Amino acid sequence: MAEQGQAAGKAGKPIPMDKLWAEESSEHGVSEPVLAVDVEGFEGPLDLLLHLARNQKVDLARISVLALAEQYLQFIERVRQMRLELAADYLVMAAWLAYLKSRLLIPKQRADGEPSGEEMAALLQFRLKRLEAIRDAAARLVNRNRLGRDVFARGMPEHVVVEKKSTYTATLYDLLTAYASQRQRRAITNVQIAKRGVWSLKQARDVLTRLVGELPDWTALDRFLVQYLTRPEERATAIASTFAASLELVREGTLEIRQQEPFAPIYMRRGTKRPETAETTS
Amino acid sequence: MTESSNVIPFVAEDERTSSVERPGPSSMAFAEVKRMAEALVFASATPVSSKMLSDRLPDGVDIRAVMEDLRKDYEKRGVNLVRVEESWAFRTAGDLAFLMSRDAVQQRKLSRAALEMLAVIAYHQPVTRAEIEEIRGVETSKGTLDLLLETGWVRMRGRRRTPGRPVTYGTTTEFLDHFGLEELRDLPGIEELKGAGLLSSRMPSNFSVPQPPADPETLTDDEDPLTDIDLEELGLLTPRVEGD
Amino acid sequence: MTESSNVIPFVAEDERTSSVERPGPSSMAFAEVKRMAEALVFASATPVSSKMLSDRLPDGVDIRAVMEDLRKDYEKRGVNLVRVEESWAFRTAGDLAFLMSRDAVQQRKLSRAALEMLAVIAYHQPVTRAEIEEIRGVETSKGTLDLLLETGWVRMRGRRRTPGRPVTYGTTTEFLDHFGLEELRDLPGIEELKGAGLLSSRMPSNFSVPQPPADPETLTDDEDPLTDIDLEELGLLTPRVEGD
Repeated sequence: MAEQGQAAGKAGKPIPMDKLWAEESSEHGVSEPVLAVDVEGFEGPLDLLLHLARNQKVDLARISVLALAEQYLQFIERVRQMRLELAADYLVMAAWLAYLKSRLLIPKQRADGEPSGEEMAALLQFRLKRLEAIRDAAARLVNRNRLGRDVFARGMPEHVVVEKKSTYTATLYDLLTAYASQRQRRAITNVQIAKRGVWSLKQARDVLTRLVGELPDWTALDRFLVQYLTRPEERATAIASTFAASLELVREGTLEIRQQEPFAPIYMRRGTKRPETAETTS
Repeated sequence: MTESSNVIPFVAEDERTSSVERPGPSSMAFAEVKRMAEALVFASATPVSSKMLSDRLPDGVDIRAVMEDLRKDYEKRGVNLVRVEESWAFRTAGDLAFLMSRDAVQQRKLSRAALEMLAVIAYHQPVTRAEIEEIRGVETSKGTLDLLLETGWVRMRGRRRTPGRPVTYGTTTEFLDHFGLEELRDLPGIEELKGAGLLSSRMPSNFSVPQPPADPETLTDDEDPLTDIDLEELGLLTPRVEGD
Repeated sequence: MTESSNVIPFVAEDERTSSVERPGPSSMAFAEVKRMAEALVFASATPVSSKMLSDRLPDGVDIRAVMEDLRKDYEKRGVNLVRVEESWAFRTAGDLAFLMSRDAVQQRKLSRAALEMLAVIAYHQPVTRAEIEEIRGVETSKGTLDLLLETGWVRMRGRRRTPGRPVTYGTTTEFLDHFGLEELRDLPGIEELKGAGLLSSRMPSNFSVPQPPADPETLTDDEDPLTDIDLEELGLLTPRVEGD
């Protein structure tokens, strides 16, 4: 873990969306560009909210929670429209904020057992303030004169015994690491002996997608497999996964399959659509 | 006496000669004990506990008084005596960091997440993992807590006496030493945070519930309306190659 | 001036006030340079050469004069500045050597094997040697177990009521003290180990971490207490000698 580009700041510079799409598709050519919301610069939905809140440029205590919720939901909506992946944490927060929004907008109900919108808003503000406070504290902490960086210990320690009695030292961390790693080592060794290679659906799909691109004519499925399988024990799983994947590809139109009779070899060929265009718009 | 201004740290001496009147061992003995304590602490790269000092020094010595006196001796020197909880250590003076930094061992930089988690643990201790996640509003990524434990700044303290008996985390003496803190109370801003109720796990009852504006759709005077562009400006949307 | 006799090392100051007249940088600058030199020598892992000092200190500084002055500052302290050829280092005063060497017990780190065995004993106690080997999947060297007994963290608890009546091992109160645990049940369980990133989150479903007994002092149903004869057999008790 070398120098992290800490100075670059968290969200980085705003980059126009279309440019990003362009870059992505040119670089990766045929493969479907996998986009994800860059939440890596953010430490979760609360952090994102804090960031949005700061953008309102008011003290957190005076922030418009409703506006904040709106903004967050808008963001999620937009991400959804672009069909990007978003971590579950963010979606849970969205659901909560949508609920909060509804509570804030409807007139206060008496004694329905639920916290009022205002209470929920206050709770959110509390959590944001608390996070901001800890964030500031962390910054102050890390900027202190730190041992080994700004302040130094004796460079040439002499022989002094600090503890009078215990001749051996170990930390709880040492102990737990030792325990966990040895148990893990044993447990995982055991598992691997029993484990058989399994083709995942995704693996099979990748293989098939690669293969059908090259085959304009009917070919037996088995022939593909043999080509790719080195070990006979993987055969069953490979056939099963590949078959499932092939059905999926047929549905998408990138593959056609044919079988003369039960248990006969399965033939397949390239479908009418190119696999690259799997990203359909229907 | 003005001439002695060239020997900064010892100027203080003259002001403290009154310490001779201190009750206890004779002044010579006190000075000798100071030398002994000085040697013991100076020799060690890690903080030396008061207990260890009292084991080594003659009986009946007021360790605290000796160390306070020593601390004053070194107050303005290039090397200072610092206290870390109930232990003592010599450290180079903080204002000389510029001079020393060339020697700095390249330290592994804490990630933002790790630093934030460290702060949560320091300020909220004893704190469980679930509480850390609650405060940060995010699941703890694998390896972050592990990394903090590995630095030796964070330790498992015990278990919370609640259902499930979750393990509680706290900081270590090395943490204090590393960040130049005498004790946890010296954490920057901790009193204010506590006073503001920001160190409690629940929203304190005195935390003001703000009055919602009469018309929540109306922006207050110091608010700007949000535009669609804002989100893009935040730089939130970037491509990521699948692989995790 | 006699009062200052209690602050041994700084007495020298008064005698040296004449040093102000020394040619060279102003006295304040000189004092500052002294601080810098002091810090550099303190923090260095090896004696610091005059050349290195002149590289680091402001130009035109009379290194020799600075160091001589520093040396005098420390002359009567518990720590002295010593010159080794053209290099400088702090050493504890020779007359205090008795303090340093009193019990030159080496602090040693436990070997990996010993740590693992200790951990197994802590979690799985009461546990026999054969069981430890079964858990670790390796044969236990006699030396490792002896060493653990020697640390005082591991003890023989009793004998298992099975054929061969193997000795069972467990941990001691010192073990808890050393690792900062209040009780054995404070040892983190499987979820905690996973949560802290010490254990993979994808362990096989049949994998478990035992919960150590709440009361480690009480023998389990299948344990017999160790008798004096047992202890003698094990070579731990020589007749008539009060062991500790």
